[in-house]
Amino acid sequence: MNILESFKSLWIDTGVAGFLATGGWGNLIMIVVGLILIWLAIKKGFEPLLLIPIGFGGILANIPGAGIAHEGGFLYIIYNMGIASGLFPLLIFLGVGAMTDFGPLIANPKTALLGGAAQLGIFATLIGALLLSKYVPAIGFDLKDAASIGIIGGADGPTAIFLASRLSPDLLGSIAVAAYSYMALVPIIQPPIMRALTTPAERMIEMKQLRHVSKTEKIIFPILVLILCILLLPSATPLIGMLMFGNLLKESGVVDRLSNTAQNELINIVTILLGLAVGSKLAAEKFLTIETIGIVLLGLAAFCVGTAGGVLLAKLMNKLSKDQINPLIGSAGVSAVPMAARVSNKIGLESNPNNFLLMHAMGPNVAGVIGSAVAAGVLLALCR
Amino acid sequence: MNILESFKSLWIDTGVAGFLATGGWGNLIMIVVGLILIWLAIKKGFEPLLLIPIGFGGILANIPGAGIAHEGGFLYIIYNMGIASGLFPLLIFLGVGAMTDFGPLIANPKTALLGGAAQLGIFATLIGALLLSKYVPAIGFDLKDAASIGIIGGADGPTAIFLASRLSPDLLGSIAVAAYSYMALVPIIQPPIMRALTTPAERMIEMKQLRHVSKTEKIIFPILVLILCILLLPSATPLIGMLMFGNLLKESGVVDRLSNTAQNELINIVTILLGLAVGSKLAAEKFLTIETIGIVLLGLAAFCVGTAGGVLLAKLMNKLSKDQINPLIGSAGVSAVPMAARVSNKIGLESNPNNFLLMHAMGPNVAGVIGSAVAAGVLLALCR
Amino acid sequence: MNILESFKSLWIDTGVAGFLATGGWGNLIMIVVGLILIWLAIKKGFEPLLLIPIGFGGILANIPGAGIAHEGGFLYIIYNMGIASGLFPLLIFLGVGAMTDFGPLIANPKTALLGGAAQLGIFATLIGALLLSKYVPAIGFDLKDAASIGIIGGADGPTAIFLASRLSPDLLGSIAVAAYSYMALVPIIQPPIMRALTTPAERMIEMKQLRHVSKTEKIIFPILVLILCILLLPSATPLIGMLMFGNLLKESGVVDRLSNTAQNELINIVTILLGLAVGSKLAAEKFLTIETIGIVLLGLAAFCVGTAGGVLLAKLMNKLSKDQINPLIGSAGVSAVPMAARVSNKIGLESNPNNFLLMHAMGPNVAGVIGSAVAAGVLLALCR
Amino acid sequence: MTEGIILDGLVLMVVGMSVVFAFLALMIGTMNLCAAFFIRFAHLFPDAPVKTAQPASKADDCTAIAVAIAAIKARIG
Amino acid sequence: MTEGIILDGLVLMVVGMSVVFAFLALMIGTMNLCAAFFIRFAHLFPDAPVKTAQPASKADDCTAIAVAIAAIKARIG
Amino acid sequence: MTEGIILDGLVLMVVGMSVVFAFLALMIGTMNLCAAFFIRFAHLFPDAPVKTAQPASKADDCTAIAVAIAAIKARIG
Ligand code: NA
Ligand code: NA
Ligand code: NA
Repeated sequence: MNILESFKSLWIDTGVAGFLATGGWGNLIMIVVGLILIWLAIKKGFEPLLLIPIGFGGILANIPGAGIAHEGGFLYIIYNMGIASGLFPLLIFLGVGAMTDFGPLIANPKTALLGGAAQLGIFATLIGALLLSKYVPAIGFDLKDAASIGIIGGADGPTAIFLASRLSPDLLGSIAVAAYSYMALVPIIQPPIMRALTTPAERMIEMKQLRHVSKTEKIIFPILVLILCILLLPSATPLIGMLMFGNLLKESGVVDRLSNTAQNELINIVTILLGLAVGSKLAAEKFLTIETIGIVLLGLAAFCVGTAGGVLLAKLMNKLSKDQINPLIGSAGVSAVPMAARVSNKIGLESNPNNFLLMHAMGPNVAGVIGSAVAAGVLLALCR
Repeated sequence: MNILESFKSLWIDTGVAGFLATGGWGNLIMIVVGLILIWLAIKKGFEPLLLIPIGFGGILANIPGAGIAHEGGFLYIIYNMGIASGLFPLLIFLGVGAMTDFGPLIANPKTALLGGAAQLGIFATLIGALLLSKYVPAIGFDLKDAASIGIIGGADGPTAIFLASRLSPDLLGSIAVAAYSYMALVPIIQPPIMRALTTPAERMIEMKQLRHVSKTEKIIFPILVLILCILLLPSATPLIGMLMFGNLLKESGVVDRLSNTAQNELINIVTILLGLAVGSKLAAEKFLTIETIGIVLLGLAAFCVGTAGGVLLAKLMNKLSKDQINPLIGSAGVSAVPMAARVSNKIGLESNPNNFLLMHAMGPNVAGVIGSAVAAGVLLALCR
Repeated sequence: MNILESFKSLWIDTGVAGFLATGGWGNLIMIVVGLILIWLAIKKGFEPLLLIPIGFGGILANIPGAGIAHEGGFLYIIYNMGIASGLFPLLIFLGVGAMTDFGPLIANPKTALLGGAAQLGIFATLIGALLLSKYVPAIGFDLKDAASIGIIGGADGPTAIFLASRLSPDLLGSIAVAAYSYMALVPIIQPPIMRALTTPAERMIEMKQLRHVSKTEKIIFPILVLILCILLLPSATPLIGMLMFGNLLKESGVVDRLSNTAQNELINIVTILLGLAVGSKLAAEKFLTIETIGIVLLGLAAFCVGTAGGVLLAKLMNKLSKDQINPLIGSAGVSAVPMAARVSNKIGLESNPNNFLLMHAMGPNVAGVIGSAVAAGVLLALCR
Repeated sequence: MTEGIILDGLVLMVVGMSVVFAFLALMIGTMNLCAAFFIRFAHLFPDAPVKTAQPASKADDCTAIAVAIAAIKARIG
Repeated sequence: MTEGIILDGLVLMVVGMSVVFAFLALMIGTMNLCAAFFIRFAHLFPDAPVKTAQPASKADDCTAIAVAIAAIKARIG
Repeated sequence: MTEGIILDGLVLMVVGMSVVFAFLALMIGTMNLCAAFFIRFAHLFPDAPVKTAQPASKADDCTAIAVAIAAIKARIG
């Protein structure tokens, strides 16, 4: 060992040298991408709880020579421990279940259908992905990739991560980033579509007050949904099961210490690790491709189609059902809880200042979470 | 892929089809069992912190085709991570230690013997299990199984799970369920036995006020117990060690942030995962057997014998010792902290409205935890 | 199985028999060492958050026959899960980052150099270790061992544990114990050196009020340091990266729930497990050697040299720079946050009762953390 | 073959949306049954929060220390 | 052989209960020694909660920021 | 050879300390640039805590229940 040699070997290991080496520019760009995600999260409030860890993980994963995301690196270990195993998204669903109040859905069950219509975005996007890979030579998505891209339309982070980690882990990074970014953009994406598809008269519809829901009904609901899922679609039971387990912890009222931990410390710890691990999938060679552009465009389409699907079914239901339904609550079916429901409320207030749709929109909103988990179950069952 | 085929393959995967397939009825029954456990936990207050997760885990583990408890399934992963490794029960013991105040035991050491006598239930039940498997053809418990069943008499969840996971993991599910259910039933099981074995005069005995215990004594106690355990029974040191480590964190007074985390977030997180993992051992083929009925009956016997053992030794000690001992505190020796101590207090108040035995019963109560850990150590050392 | 045999086999397994067996005395001594560490932590306030778990882990690891620290034992499992993988020290750095306020450093950047000078202790000690192993026959440190011993001079727990676990895991126990013990002894080790190297006049120097640091600067700082580390020294990015990730969570102000969890529950859970796992490396055969005495002496030297380095550079800078620098803040460069900064403040108050150096000393203090992480990166890069 | 895969996509869409709607429709049905039942027999389900054994029996605790200990196993076991 | 296993059970009972009682008896003995010692020398152990270095040295903290930072390494290292 | 290793130590010291100082010097440099920039354009960076979308939009929440739900996915999912 001598001084010059040592400096030289350190120089070879530096990021500067790494970025100048072949392929290094890719890492450099990915680090910039990570910084942009962090900036969007902090300055624009884009889902900061996820995009800050994802962005930071993306930066760490692209440090030349550090190998943080390669075998033996700590992000590689966290990824295998929590995402390859499926544990992290399921634990987040546990916490989400413990935070969710299904009351508005129980009070007005039929609005659940809107949470179904909005899943149209998933399958339309799936077909879109297949068409893209047929007509764009640079893009080659197989059925699994297409399914993983489609799930962006579910507008539900854990579901998207769970499905993508099973069907096409290589796309996980870009899919998760697209999903969370568009969730943050819901207040910008949805309103024009909602206005275009509804008449001023429809937007002014006031809905009748939701009935009171008893504690017992709230306790029975998660069990009921789980049983249905067991009977019809076992492939969706990990997701639906953990969501309903969390909700049962909350509604049972006898295990508050578990419910509180599930919706606070546990979900926070898992979010930090999940975000870093998702970011570790932002490898330059996977991300800096035409395919990523395809994913970004398809993801946007997914949100738009989902929104339209929800609104159109709401219009139809309004025609058919005896008590009126304001079509604006249809868009909340895409999930993106509670942002989408807030958007419905906001647009509703524009055309009728004392028409509060929030509670009515929460029904389709939470139904959308169930709907996308069911869609994920179908895709898991048929694309494996 | 075509529509009919797809529907058919989905149909084949449904729970309905699964339950109708050979052996499917077993899963169906186990799901009902899980629902009953959840109902007992919520409506009857049976140890909800454990029985809700265990019941839910049992349901998830018995979903046909989902394979949640089989290799690759998330409950399988959690089980291996936390129970096969022994970590979860030990971390719960850490939290329990951080919650336990050994003051009443330190103030009146000789009551520790009652926590020993109550362990008679463990060994009597062990023999009972062997006799059953000798005379009932359908039952075939070997020595390890018998030991694991006996430990139900320890009336201590983590100890039972730790031992059973080491000696006979297949019985873990039913053993844990029996242990926690009977712990919840302590207020119903113990009183008749206590009344039958004591005279009205004995039940009225008032005990003299416990002396003050200094902070230093409380700090030295866990270290002292650990040293004893090291000298006499290393096989019990994982359990006793973690219990006393937790207690030292609490009593030292200088690491409150660790002590608080151990007795709150950490134990809550581990409880959720432990419960689900224990439930994953409620596999139909293991649970729906005559042996389970045997375990249930033996578990009840274990609690009864343990209670009797404690009360009888208390009567004897009352005869021999100079300052009086109310035999009702003997039953608290089974552990089941703090339920058993409360029962002693309650029965005491019945026959003497201003005779508060709670603090006196806490001594044998916490000694019972140590006693059953020691018994587990002996069984681990000799049944391996 | 018969009674005598059983008692005999239990006797053979007892700790008493184990201590009397060949090599047993070593375990006995290590258990006493563990007890001493616990006593120092509780009675003398020596870094109790780390030394209680480490001491307790050391005791558990040395129980004859229990094999708690050998393959299959739970401390073995925790060690591999968290320290062999590098996760635990990195998660602690995450929490430390979320607790650290770099404001004082940002307000007076040049004081960062003092955090560099203090790292002299690391490299001087490294050479000392090599000299020792050359001239003391009983001591045989190779370059990796020497580097791991040197890092004690970093006065930074997670960095020391991270480096030692990579370069020489066998010395991890003694290195961690030495590092934390001397950190606790900073108020005794540093003052004489500081007084010896400074004139009364210098000690009375008052420094000008630090400027206000804006929120935006605090958000940019962690990103800026990470980028520098990426460009210059990727081998240090796991440590620096997690430290700065934690700090970004804190300063961003938009993810308080993650920041709070990182600096409370998460760091507490990891501290408990990390301490036990580090203690599991206090194996008699590794610890009871002349080498350990060497490590203890070298560790002390490391702290002294580091302190001197910081103070001397501070004197020099005071001569050169336009606005005065009180040399007492130089000693804070060894990190040992915030103890070392408090010592600077205390000594300053002795010679000038209204001269509060604390804030001025926090700059070099936190820079010392960065400095030792950088030094660790160099050692990782060149000693592998 | 690429034809085939597009068809697969269409199949997935038809099957997937049908399953989603079937699931939600059944969910709505059972929820309505439930609701009907609960509205009919509301009086049987007083809305008081469900109690566990331990808070109940907490009544007979009489010292601060007891409360502290009450946290133990009854909570965790 | 099944005879044998029942005997094994009896052996376990005798050995197990003896160890349990031996353990607890020794525990009681040492606890009584402790107690005797502490009651004898109670005055040497004032019951004031044990102090760590840092709360002590917190005295010389003078700004809110310092307190915040004080949380760091002194706590964790 | 042992000579060699001692030399290695010296090399490490020279290289190590240089890198440490180089790193910190560059850090100081960039920090000073930053500072200069921020002091120059301080008015552009009001020190108000950065806001996220959701607390902002919380404005249009009108029922307690909404606040409860607001915790969900906007936070995590
Ligand atoms: Na959805
Ligand atoms: Na017991
Ligand atoms: Na340092």
